[in-house]
Order: sequence, then C-alpha cells, then structure tokens
Amino acid sequence: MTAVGVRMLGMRRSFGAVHALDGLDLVIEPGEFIALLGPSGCGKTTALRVLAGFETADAGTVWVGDKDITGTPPNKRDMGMVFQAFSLFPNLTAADNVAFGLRVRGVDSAARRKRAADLLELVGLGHVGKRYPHQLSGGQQQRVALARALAIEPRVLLLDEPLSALDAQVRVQLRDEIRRIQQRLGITTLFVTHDQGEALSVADRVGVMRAGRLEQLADPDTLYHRPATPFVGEFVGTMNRLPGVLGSDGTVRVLGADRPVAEGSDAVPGEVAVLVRPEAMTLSASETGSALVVVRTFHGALTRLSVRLGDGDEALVDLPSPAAAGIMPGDTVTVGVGEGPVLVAATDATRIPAGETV
Amino acid sequence: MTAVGVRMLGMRRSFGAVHALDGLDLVIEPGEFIALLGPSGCGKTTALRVLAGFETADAGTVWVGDKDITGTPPNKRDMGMVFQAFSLFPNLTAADNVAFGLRVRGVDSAARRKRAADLLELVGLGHVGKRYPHQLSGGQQQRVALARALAIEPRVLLLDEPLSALDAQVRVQLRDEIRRIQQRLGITTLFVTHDQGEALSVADRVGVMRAGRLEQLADPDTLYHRPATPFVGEFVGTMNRLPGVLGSDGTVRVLGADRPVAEGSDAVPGEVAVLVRPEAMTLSASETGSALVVVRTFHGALTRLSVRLGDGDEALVDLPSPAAAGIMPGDTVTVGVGEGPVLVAATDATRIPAGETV
Amino acid sequence: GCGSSKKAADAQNNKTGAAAATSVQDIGGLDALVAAAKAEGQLNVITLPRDWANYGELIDTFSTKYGIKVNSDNPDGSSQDEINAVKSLKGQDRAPDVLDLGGAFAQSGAKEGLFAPYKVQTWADIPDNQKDADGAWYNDYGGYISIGCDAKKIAVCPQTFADLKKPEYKGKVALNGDPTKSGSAFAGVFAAALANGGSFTNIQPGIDYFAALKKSGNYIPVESTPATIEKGETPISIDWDYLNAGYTKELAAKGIDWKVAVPADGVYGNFYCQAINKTAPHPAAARLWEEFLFSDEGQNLWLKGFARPVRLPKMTTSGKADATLVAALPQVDTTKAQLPAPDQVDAAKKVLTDGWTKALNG
Amino acid sequence: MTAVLTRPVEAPAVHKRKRRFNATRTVVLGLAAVYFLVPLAAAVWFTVQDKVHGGVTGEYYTSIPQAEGFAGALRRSLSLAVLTVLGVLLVTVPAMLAVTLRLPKLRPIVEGLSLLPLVIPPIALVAGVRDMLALGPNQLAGTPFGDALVSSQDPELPIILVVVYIVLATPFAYRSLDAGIRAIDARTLVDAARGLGSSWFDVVWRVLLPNLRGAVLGAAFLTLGLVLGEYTIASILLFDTLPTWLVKISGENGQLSVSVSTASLLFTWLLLLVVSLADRPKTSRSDS
Amino acid sequence: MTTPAVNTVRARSFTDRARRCGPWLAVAPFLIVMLIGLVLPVIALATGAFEGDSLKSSLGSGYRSAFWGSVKLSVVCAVLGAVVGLLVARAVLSGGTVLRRLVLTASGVLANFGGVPLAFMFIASIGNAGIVTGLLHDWTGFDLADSPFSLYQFGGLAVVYLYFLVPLMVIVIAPALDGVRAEWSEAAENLGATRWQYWRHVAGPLLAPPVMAGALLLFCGSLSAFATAQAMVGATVPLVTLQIANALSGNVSADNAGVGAALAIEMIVLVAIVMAAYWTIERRTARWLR
Ligand SMILES: Nc1ncnc2c1ncn2[C@@H]1O[C@H](COP(=O)(O)OP(=O)(O)OP(=O)(O)O)[C@@H](O)[C@H]1O
Ligand SMILES: Nc1ncnc2c1ncn2[C@@H]1O[C@H](COP(=O)(O)OP(=O)(O)OP(=O)(O)O)[C@@H](O)[C@H]1O
Ligand SMILES: [Mg+2]
Ligand SMILES: [Mg+2]
Repeated sequence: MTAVGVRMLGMRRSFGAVHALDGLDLVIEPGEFIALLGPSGCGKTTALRVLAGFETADAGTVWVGDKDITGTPPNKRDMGMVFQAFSLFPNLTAADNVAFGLRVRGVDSAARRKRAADLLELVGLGHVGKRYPHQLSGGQQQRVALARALAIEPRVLLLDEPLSALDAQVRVQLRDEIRRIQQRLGITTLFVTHDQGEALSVADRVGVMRAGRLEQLADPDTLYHRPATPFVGEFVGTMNRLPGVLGSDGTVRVLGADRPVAEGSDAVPGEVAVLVRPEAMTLSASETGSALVVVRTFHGALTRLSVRLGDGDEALVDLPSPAAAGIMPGDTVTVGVGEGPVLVAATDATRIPAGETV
Repeated sequence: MTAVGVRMLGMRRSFGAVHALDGLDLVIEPGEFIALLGPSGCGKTTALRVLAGFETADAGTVWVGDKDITGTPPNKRDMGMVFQAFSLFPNLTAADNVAFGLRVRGVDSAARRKRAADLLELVGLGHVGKRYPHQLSGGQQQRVALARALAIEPRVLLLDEPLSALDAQVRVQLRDEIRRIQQRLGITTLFVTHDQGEALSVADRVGVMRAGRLEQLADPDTLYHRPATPFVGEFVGTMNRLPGVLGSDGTVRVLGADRPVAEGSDAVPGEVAVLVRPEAMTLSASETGSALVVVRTFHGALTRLSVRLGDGDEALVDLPSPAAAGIMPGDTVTVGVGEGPVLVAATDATRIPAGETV
Repeated sequence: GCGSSKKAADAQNNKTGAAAATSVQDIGGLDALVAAAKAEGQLNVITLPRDWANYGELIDTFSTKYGIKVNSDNPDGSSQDEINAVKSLKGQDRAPDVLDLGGAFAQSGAKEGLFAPYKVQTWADIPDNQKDADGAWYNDYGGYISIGCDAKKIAVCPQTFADLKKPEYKGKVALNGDPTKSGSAFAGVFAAALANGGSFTNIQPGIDYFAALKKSGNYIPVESTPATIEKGETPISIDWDYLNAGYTKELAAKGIDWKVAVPADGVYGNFYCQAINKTAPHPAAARLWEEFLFSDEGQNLWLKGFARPVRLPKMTTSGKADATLVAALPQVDTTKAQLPAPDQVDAAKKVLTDGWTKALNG
Repeated sequence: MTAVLTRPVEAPAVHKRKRRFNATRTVVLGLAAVYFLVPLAAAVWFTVQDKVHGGVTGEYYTSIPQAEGFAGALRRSLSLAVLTVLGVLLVTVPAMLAVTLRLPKLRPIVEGLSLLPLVIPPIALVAGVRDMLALGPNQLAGTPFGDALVSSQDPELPIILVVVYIVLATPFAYRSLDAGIRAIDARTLVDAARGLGSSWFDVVWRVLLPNLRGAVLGAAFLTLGLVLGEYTIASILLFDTLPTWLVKISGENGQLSVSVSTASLLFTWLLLLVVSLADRPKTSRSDS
Repeated sequence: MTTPAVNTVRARSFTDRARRCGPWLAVAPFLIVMLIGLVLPVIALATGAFEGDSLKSSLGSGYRSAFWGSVKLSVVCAVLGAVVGLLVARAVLSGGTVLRRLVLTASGVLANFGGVPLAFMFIASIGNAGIVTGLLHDWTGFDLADSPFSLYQFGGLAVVYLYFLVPLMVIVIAPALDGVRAEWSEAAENLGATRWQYWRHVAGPLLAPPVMAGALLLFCGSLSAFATAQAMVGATVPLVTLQIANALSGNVSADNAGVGAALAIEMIVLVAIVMAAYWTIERRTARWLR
C-alpha cells in the first residue's frame, strides 16, 4: 500500500452562528503524522468529522490522493478512525471488534480471524481477543479501537483525542505505540488532541488551530522554539508573560536586560508583554534578590519554581533538579531571561486559557 | 482550627479471598499533605473508605488527633471527601451543593450562602454558584466538590483520585490549586491517586502501597532518588532495566562500567537487573557506538531518545533538548550509566506494569 | 385471504338467490334451502355462550345434521357488539350470519335496515306481538327471573324477593352482572320492582330495593359466575331461570346442590329475538338456522336448556313439546306472567342508567 | 497527643445502619410477596381442589391443551405476539434513532404520540377502530384504502390487531428504548461503524440492536405480556386469540375458567423468564 | 499532484439528498402506524361524539359523578401505587440479579393483568368466602366482613387495582433507581447528613420527576381500566370507563354509542389536562435538568 496525501481546501462549516470551520486549508503529505492542536471548540473535531464524512461541509473540498471525495459517504471512504470516547462495540469481543470492518466487507471468517489476531498482536494485545470491551481497561480498549481502525487497511488514519480518557501513564505508553505503528505502516495520519505535550511528542508536524483556521503548521521544534504567533507560543508549552518595554531598535527590555525580538512578534513599541519559556529563564539564589520563591514542585528530572517578582507578577522557572536542590519556598532569588530572541505581544492581547474556559 | 494528625493502625479488610488491606499502618502528621500511590487494586480506595467510615475494617483502629474514631459513623466523622467523579448532587446548584453540609448542620441560610460564596471564590468559581452540576465542566465540578468538602471545615480532607476524570491540562491546574488551598488552610490531607506525576508534584510525603500495605512513605525527592525497594523505584518515575552483573564487593557492572549498589537493592551476586532513570543515563553520538537511536520524542525542555542496545534491549535516555539537537533516529550512539549508586533487582523479579495491568 | 371492500358493496345490492329470500318458498322449498346451505358449508354465529339456553347442543345438532361448520364468535359479547359486528364486518366472510338480540337492539337494528326479513315455516305459531310484521326480527326464547341458591351453604333457600332481605343472607346475594350493562341483571332489577310495588312503567322500587339490600350488606355487587358460585362467594344468584337451572347439572358434579326458584312476588319474563344479517356471508345457512331453531326439534332443544321457546304455548297444546322437559321447568305462576312492551323497557332502562349508580353508591 | 498503640484484638462493632436497611428491605419484600402471591395461591388452590372425590387434582390444567381450538388459538396468539414485538421494534427503533441522531426537532412529536395510547381506554380505542374499519365496506367501498381495511382483518392473522397492539405497546417500548439509547453512546457507535464501512442496515442490525439488547428485551417483554393477555380488543373485533378462546371454553365450569386464567398468567411469565434467561448479559458493566 | 480549484458552493448531489431524506424515511413507519392505529380511530370516535346531542347528554349529572369517581380512584391508586412500587423496586434492585429478573419479568406480566380473573383472585382470597377471610376468622376470630373494609367498595377496588399498578410502577421506575449513584449517598453522609436528610434533600428531589411520571402513568392506567371493576362492583362504584363500556358495548341501552364516544373524548381531554399540569410541575421541580 502506498501512502496517499490528504487535502482539505477552503473548508467551511457553521452550526447556527458558530463557525466551527472558517475556511480551513490543511495539506497532509503522504505517510505524514500530523497532530492537530488547539483550544476546546476551535473546530478540531469538526475538521476530522468532515474528513471522515460524518459531517457535511457547507463549502470546500476534500481530496485523498488525487481523488475528490467530498460527496462520498463515510462507509465508502476507507478511513480508519479512533474516537475519544470508548467506541468499541460492547456486544463484540475484542477480536470481533477488530474484524468488524472486514466482516461488513464480506471477508471470509478464517481470513478475518487471522487478520484480527495479527492486529491485536501488533497493538500488544494478542491475549485478549476473546474478552469483551467491559473486561478491558481503558488503555486496552483504545488499543483495540486502533487495531480495529487499522484492520480495514485504511489509506488515512484519523484519531480524535484517542488518549484523553486515559490515565497519564497509559497515555504516554499508548501514544508512543501509536507513533511506532504509524511509522511501521507508513499510514497518513491526522491526530487531534488538545494536549500540547502529546502533539509535540508524536507528530511529524503539528498544526495549531484557532477559531476554525490553522494558525501554524510546523514541526515540533519550530513550533516550540519559533512560534509563528504569540497565540501559538502561549498555547504550546508553558510560557511566562513578563512586562517589558519594546524599543524601536528591535530589542525589548525585560527583567533588566535587553533581548532581541523574535520573528512573529506582534506589538508596537512601548509597554509590551514578553513571552519566555520557564526553561529559558535564569535563576540564582541571592540574599538581595527582588524575587521570592513561592512554590516548588518536583517533576523528576526538572524542578519547577514558582516565583513572585518584585512587581507582584508570578513567573515559572524550570531548573534541572540538582541545580534547584538548595532552593526552597521563601528564599529570595534573582530571576532573569536567558540569552536569545524573545517573542513579544501586546499587553492587552487576551491570554489564552489553558485547556478549559473557567 | 488547629490541624490534627491521623493514624490508621493494623488496618485489615478482606473481600472474600482478596485482602484489600493487609495490616496497613499509616501515620499522617497534623497539617500534612500525603499522597497515596499504588497500582490498581492495591487497596488505596479501601484505605480511604475505612478512614471515612464507609467501610468497616475487619481489624485495626483509626485515630484522629487523640480520639479513637473506629466506631464513629461517617456522618459524625467531620472529614471532607472528594470523590473520583460525579458526586455532586445533580438537583442542587453549585452553591447549594457547597452549602449542603452546613444545611444539615442547621446553619442558617444567610450564613450558609455567605460561606458557600466564599468557598466558591476560593476555588476560583465565584461566578458559577447558580449553575447546576450538568452545566459545569468536569474540572469545575471537581472544584465545587472540593469547596463542598471544605465547607464543613473538616479536620481531615480525603481525596480519592479527584482528578482522574479530567483532561491533562485541567488536571495540572486543579492539582496545583488543591495544594495551594491545602497549604493555606493547613488541613491534614490524604490524596489517593495512581498517577505518580501527580503524587510527586503535590505531596509533602508520598506513600506507595502494594497489596494492602505501605511499601514506602517518604518525601518526593527521597522516593524518586532513593526508592526503598525496586518496586518503588520502578513504580515511581520511568526506570530502565539494564542487564548487569552484581559482584560481591557491593558494585555492579553495567554497560561496561562499575557502579556502587544503592541501599534497598534486592538481589544476590550474579546476573541482575540494574535500574537506572532515563536522565541518569549518558549518551553521546559515536560512529562506532553499539546502540541505535530508534525513536526521538520531543518533550519541550527535554528530549527523550529510545535506543536499542547492542544486546537488543531497549533503553530510554533523557537529554536536555539542546544536547539532543543533532541526534536523530537511525544514528549510532554510545550509551552509559551516569556516576552514583544504582538500584539492583533480581532479573526474575516481575516487572511492575506502569499504571495498568495489560 | 385478501378481502375486498367491493364485495361489501355488492353484498348490499345482492338481491338474488338465498339472500333475497323472505321465506323458504322463495328458494324452492326446504330441500333446496338445505342444499344451498350445504353448498355454503358454514354458518357464523355470535355472542352465543355454549351454556346459555342450551346453545351448545343446538349448535352441535345443527352442525351434524346438515354438515355445516358453525363458527361461534365472542360468546361473552353483548347485543351492541352484535350490531357493531354487522356494521363493521359487512362483506367479510366472518361477518355474523344470524343474531340473537335483546328487544331494543332488534328494533333499532330493524329501523336501520340491518336485517334481512325472513319468515320461518312456523311463522304463524309466533304471537303477533312477538314479531316484526315484515319478519325483520322475531322472539325466539324467553325465561323468568329466578333465584338460584346453594342449598348446602344456605340453610333455607330464599323463595321471594322479600326473603332476600333477611339478615341471614348477608353478603350472599348477587346479580349476574351490572344491570346497566347486563340484560339479565337489568331484568333482575325489574323483577324486584314488580315485587316491591313497581310496575312495567315504574322500575324505581327495584332500584330502591337493591339500594336497601346493599345497605344491609345482603347484596354484593360482584358479577355472579359459575366460578364465584363454586367458590361460595355468591351462594344466592339472581338470574334468568334457564341460566340458573342450566347450571344445576354442572354444579352438582362439583358437589353443589343448586336450587332454582322463580320468586312469586316478582314474576318478570322476557324474550330474546332472532334476526338475519342483511349482508350475511352465508345467507342460505342463516335461513336454514332459523328454520332449524323454530322447528319442533329446535324448540325442544331450547326447552331442554330450561328456556321457554316462543312456540311453547302452541306446541304444548299440539303435544309436540317434550312433556318431561316442560315438567322440569322452574315453576311459574303463569297467570302473573306478562311481557313488558319494548317502549316500557326502554323507559325503564333510562331510569335505571341514570339512577342505579346514584342509589347504590356508598 | 498521646499515642495509643494497642491494637484491638476483635473487630469493631458493625454499624447498625446496614442492618436497619436490610430489615426494611426484608419487610418490604415480605409484604410484597404476601400481597402478590396470596391471591395467586388462592386461585390455584381453588382450581386444584377435587370437589367430587376430595383431595387435589390437576385435571383442569391438563384438560386445557386438549380442548378444541387450543392449538389454533395459541398459534395465532404467538404469531400475533411475535409480529407485534417485531413491529413495535421496527417502528419505534428507527424513529427513535433518527430523532436522536438526525432529527432532534421531531422528538417532541414522536414522544407525544408515543404517550397518547396510555390515555385512551382500550374500550374506547377499539370502538374507534371498529368505526374506522366500518368505513371499509361502507363509505370507502371499492377504494384501495377500503380494500386494505377489509383485508387487514384476515381472521387467521389479523393485521389490524397487530397494528393496534403495536400502538398499545408503544408507550412501554418507547420508555424502555429511550433509557437504552441514552445509556449507550449511540452517536459514537454509529460513527465508528459507518467509518468501518457499514451500511445503515449493518449499523442497526450488527451494532445498535445488539447493544440495545436489554432495552429491546424489556420492550419485548412488556409487548409479549400485553399481547398474550389482551382480551377487550380481540373479543370486540371478533378475533380468536388465546385470551378470547380461554373465555370461550371456560363456560359454565368455574374451576376450569379460573385454571385457564392462572395457567395463562403463569405461562406468560415462564415464557418471559425463559427469554430473559436466554439473554446472557455479556455487555453488563463490571464497575461495581 | 495538481491543486484543484476551490469550489465554494457545491451542488447538492444525489447522495446528499438521500442523506437528508433518510431520517424522515426512518420516522415514517412510526407515524403511519400511529396514524392508522391511533389517530384515525380517535377521529372516527370523535365524529360519533359530535353527532346529535351526545355531547350534551354525556355531561349529565350521572356521568359527572362517574368522572369524579374515576378521578378519585385513579388519584388514590396512582399515589399508593407510586409509593409502594418505589419501595418494592428499591428492595428488589438492591438484591441479586436472580431476584431482579424474576420480579421484572413477573412485573411485565402482572402489569397487563386484569379483568374477571384478577377480580376472582381477590374474591377467592379476601371475599366473604375467601381463603384469607376464613383463615383470619379461624385463627383470630376476626371477621373481615364486619370490618369497615369491603372488597366490593371503593377501597377494595383500589387494593385490587394495585395488583397491576404496582408492577407497572416497578418497571418504569427501575431505570431511574439504577441511575441514583452510590456516590451521592456517601457524599451526603460524609457531609454529616443523616439518612433522612439525604432523602429529604437529595434522593427525594432527584427521584421526584421520575416518580411523578410513573404516578401519571398509573393514573392513566387506573383511569382506563374497567374489566376488573366491571366484574367486582359493576356500576355501584361510579366510574367513567364503565359508562363508556356500557354505552359502547352494552346489552341494556341501544343507540348510546354517541354518548360513549363523547365520554371517551372527554376522558382524553381530562387526561390531557392532567398531563399539562404534570408538565408544568415537572418543569418547576426538575429545574436542574434544563
Ligand atoms: N452538532 C453541533 N451542533 C452545534 N454546534 C456544534 C456541533 N458540533 C460542533 N459545534 C460547535 O462547533 C464548534 C467547534 O466544535 P468542535 O467539536 O469541532 O471543537 P473541538 O476543537 O473538537 O473542541 P474540543 O477540544 O472541546 O473537542 C464549537 O463551538 C461547538 O460548540
Ligand atoms: N466492595 C468490594 N467487594 C469486593 N471486592 C472489593 C470491594 N472493594 C474493593 N474490593 C477489592 O479490593 C481490592 C482493593 O480495592 P481498592 O478499590 O481499594 O483498590 P484501589 O487501590 O483503589 O484501586 P484503583 O486504583 O483501581 O482504584 C481490589 O482487589 C478490589 O477488587
Ligand atoms: Mg473535539
Ligand atoms: Mg480506587
């Protein structure tokens, strides 16, 4: 099977007054693994459902390879899909779930069984074929769902937050496994999530959506280190928002130092917000420092310090755990911004809420 | 309100042949935040339910402060409890939910309303008091549940996986908030989870349970860096299991280097498994290296490399992202174990499945 | 089978052959009628319980005698159900061929033109006041209201309506149903009226009588059936004499000594009517059935079921009535026996329908 | 704080509240059992008394199947039951799914219509049906609709009875199915099946129905009970079903008539029980 | 790969149309069956009701008191049935699956039971010659016949009606009871509530809407039942269904079908009013569902 590319062009879809898709253009290369990232309600699921054919778009075309499939019904699209919620058919065993797509295609029973067994093996569940979904853990269920989607040898694999109902650890495991299998099979994949860690760690390229459009589509490194817009910067990874003053010379003054302004910045000279990653911050213990450590949380290799700056703002600083060993809540410290260009945004640009709108 | 300590002594509880609690001793200092960690089915929930009085133990006593409450019914125990999910009364508004405990105590309506409003404010939900539970997001619901538990000014706060039904990002936010509130009120807290990241990042001390007993109770640093047993080591954080040879001189030979054996190790001289954290591994690009990079996942500040060792085993190595910049899948590398003592376990010791039993 | 509503319309206008015959001569004599009926092979009857006036045996005899299959529907149905069946089943093979109706329904049905006029060979034997002049309907059998009594449970069986008021009968007296619905229960109330100073134009005393009986606790409003009699719940049951007497044999097999008395203080009798459905699917068989019922054989079979066939007076005089059967009938002072006029019955029904619930409630 | 480290040897007292609840439960179940079983037992006792020889006899029960017409009436009733169950499912399931998945606007209409039959007394409904049927051979004679009305009354298998029974069963079926559809995530299951290449038929037949099993069975039970026990409508429309046949044969024999009704009650219950036991709850949740 | 021009507006293809019609086709059979089996008969009935002066005579005092009697009986039965059904359902559902199956299937049958056989069962138990009556008399000397309770009056009718109404309640309330989560009672208890407070503030309000819906169902059920009353008390207890039955299918008064139809239509109107009242109350009480 040779991989095919997927293109969605000028996609529009409204629900009443809500423009879930607002002229989305998305081009996926053959065999590529794209993660679609974005805040809740930005249209990720809608994009996927339009691609799968569950939703009819108001305008726009969908292409798989060089075929226009805009009008094709979902059961003729040959796309494998894994859903967020547990979508296994509760009345069928794991093996029968996997074989389902073959069954409705009339594949004979022996071939079906063989293929289901192979695929369960592939997702590491060779031994649970006879179990019913309710006898499987959440992670196992999603593995079976993945195997089921793969069984029909889809040209395109669609995953709509397949991990969000799972425990953190299972999530990481399964996410890596999905990636491994995808690479092995070379299948064109669109993976929807609103967990940026997930998106960054598995995808070839990550698309960040906002209000029905793509804001940036790039590889994780670029996205993390060179976000195209402040929105992307703040949405992907943790970002401190520090007060600064933008000069007209392309530098910005922040925490007492001048730093070059990165591309994609979006502000006019004057008071601005400077966006800095916690690991790009510097921190050293100092009796005379103007900042105060408030909370210290241990994250294994890294330790995150939450500090109150002199002006009352809070900032997060990530240090390697050994470097942070002696620093405790209540200590006074000096905080700075590491070398290198920084993103700058207008102070009044709405801050993007992380994950949910409270 | 002065904080009280909690002690469970010799707790036993069996369901048929299953010993859910098998002589559990747990002592919590006044005002302390303890996280109880452990694989599914190890008895965490049972311990909590015995403490709250929902479950009657077969043997053992429960003390709060210097009072034996073993026989006290749950509605007389003055403990606040937050359940895993869906415990809000669907027929009451958020504010009424919070006020419920005061209402059954006969507090008058104005005082109740005032206090409910304050508590909702405390959990950052001042504006949703009039909404019904189904109009709240999962994260908001759990915040309200927290406020409800706090409203009765409990001496002890019990949380049974209060975050597990939530999205990853909301989870992190809410977890930090719980911690902040707990510190502000200085309330003795027992937090049950099976997510180690959660446990490590919020608790004063973390207890790791296994088969109805406490395996280790220590602060996160100690637990992570000096696990008392291989079980704890592998359960908390990611751990590589490398083949090694244990000498009788207290050192072990692993990946071509001799390393001192850490306390708590559990093996006899000969072939052993050496337990090493990904960030304690060393890795350098090398044409002649015997290891091969298989997968590279980007985690923001860190980059994780999955490498196949010469003998076919896989190992994970975490490098600061800049250090890993040039290393790509397919590269050959040399992998080693950093300086410092390492934990050693018998090779046939069952590996602890992370998070779920597959 | 696949029905056709066209057939119904045709049936309406089908005025040829048996369907148009108003007497056996029109068909060419009894043999021709028998032949035509046999050709049809079936007869649909409706609301005829087998234990009612010996209908079971009548049906079986007719069936064997002429080789005609008799389909009996809705045995517990009412006269209204019969009329409705005629209307709604018009043109269908399963529509009723012949009807056994209460007087009021026979008259209103005739007015609506639902019946085929037919005069049986023995037409002359039927008194004029007991038949429609054109032959749309005619009385078939009748009986008197009687008091049935389980002699094993009741020390002294009541003989009159006056007896029933005695305290010893507390909680033991029942009617065969609800007088606002059941014809025989209605007749029971009318009989009680006659016993208590009422008349054919005044049923109110009967209503008052039962109200008093209910108040004293003697009357229980439960519908008396063989099952309640066997259970002992309704050891005294007011019903048509042919029904009460008809139960005797079956109840004897259960060890119950069922005694029947026609109360001398309230002699009330009435007749049912026969009619042929105008759109009968088996017109010849329907006419043959009537000939059979009004033949000596048919009339004697009714007699065997303790019912009093309409030709009984004439047959007694001519000696064609089976004397042993006549002797077995419950004794009635026939001098007191009169038949109410249909409009009298109608008026009484109205009074009863309006007053019964009010009087008995509480 | 003085630490008391003595461990109690015996288990602490079990809470009283658990006991109290079990006591109320036993009392309720006991009273319910008395209320429901005593009348049944009284009826059964009445039918097995041998009034002639004394003692106990089962003759009335054994005589039922031998009576003429039993097989025909039973067959007809069972076919009616099966047709009605199928009919009520065929009619309500697609409608409810469509309303749930695609046409939420129509939900109030469907819901309202499905409640209506509860409101109308069967005796009145059947009168209306009879009036409607009477149109067939009269006002509508010769028209296709008139023909349809007439041919729906085939005495061997009256379709009109099936239709009326479907209507009568709809309120119960609707309730049961509604609960079932709410419990499964119908939309996701439908999407998943469609995505895997299923036609709509496959979706309903292979995915939805098996997963609505409990609800479908519940609906089927109530419908079965209804059809096998319904007397008013069948008798007034003059159809020969098991209940009408039972009344016909019981005649003047009191014990027979009662044994006939208790037998049919127990028969229906056993039938439902067998069907329900045949259903192995593979899909039941294990979360408790 | 060539990039095609972007079509902003697409003609609706055949498949598009099919997808739009599909749902309607799925609803059609339901609507048709309801039309034939329900709507047309009711219309046929209604035309009868408006002929002549049926409507007027159907509002006569006798019929009015029958309506009142029916409503009284139905309210009593609905309330009792709902309460008892709730208690029984709770007791049954907290038990094992075997009991559950036995009771739920039995309920399915009993909910459809009625008429002469049901009347007889109670007559044989607590009638004047009933087994229980006899045993009570033999054992305790207590004579049921002398007590104020009589099987053949209003109270007796209610007791008998519960025989099919309670099972009906058990069936309809079971799913709602299954939906009450253990977490709620535990949370309440944890917050210091007694059992009674939990029921007063949480479980009670939560179950109120389904219990009310069930009670409404029972109300309709007992309102439209008639065969049992017919066999037990006839018209000595005024009930409108008895009047309807007598008028539509009686042996006594001919030409009364119009009145029967009118009564039936009035009954539908009555129930519609009750339903409307129920919906208003439900809207008020179940605020949290909206
Ligand atoms: N069937 C629908 N009816 C009405 N509005 C809808 C429907 N489906 C989606 N929407 C709206 O369209 C917008 C985009 O929804 P969509 O589900 O695509 O978001 P999403 O990015 O997947 O969000 P999430 O992360 O919460 O899953 C939202 O505002 C949503 O409310
Ligand atoms: N009510 C009960 N009846 C029977 N067994 C029970 C019951 N409650 C708990 N158990 C058993 O006791 C053991 C411990 O259960 P517990 O719920 O305490 O585990 P846990 O650590 O909370 O697990 P999880 O992480 O899955 O919530 C398990 O084997 C469980 O099956
Ligand atoms: Mg989504
Ligand atoms: Mg648990």
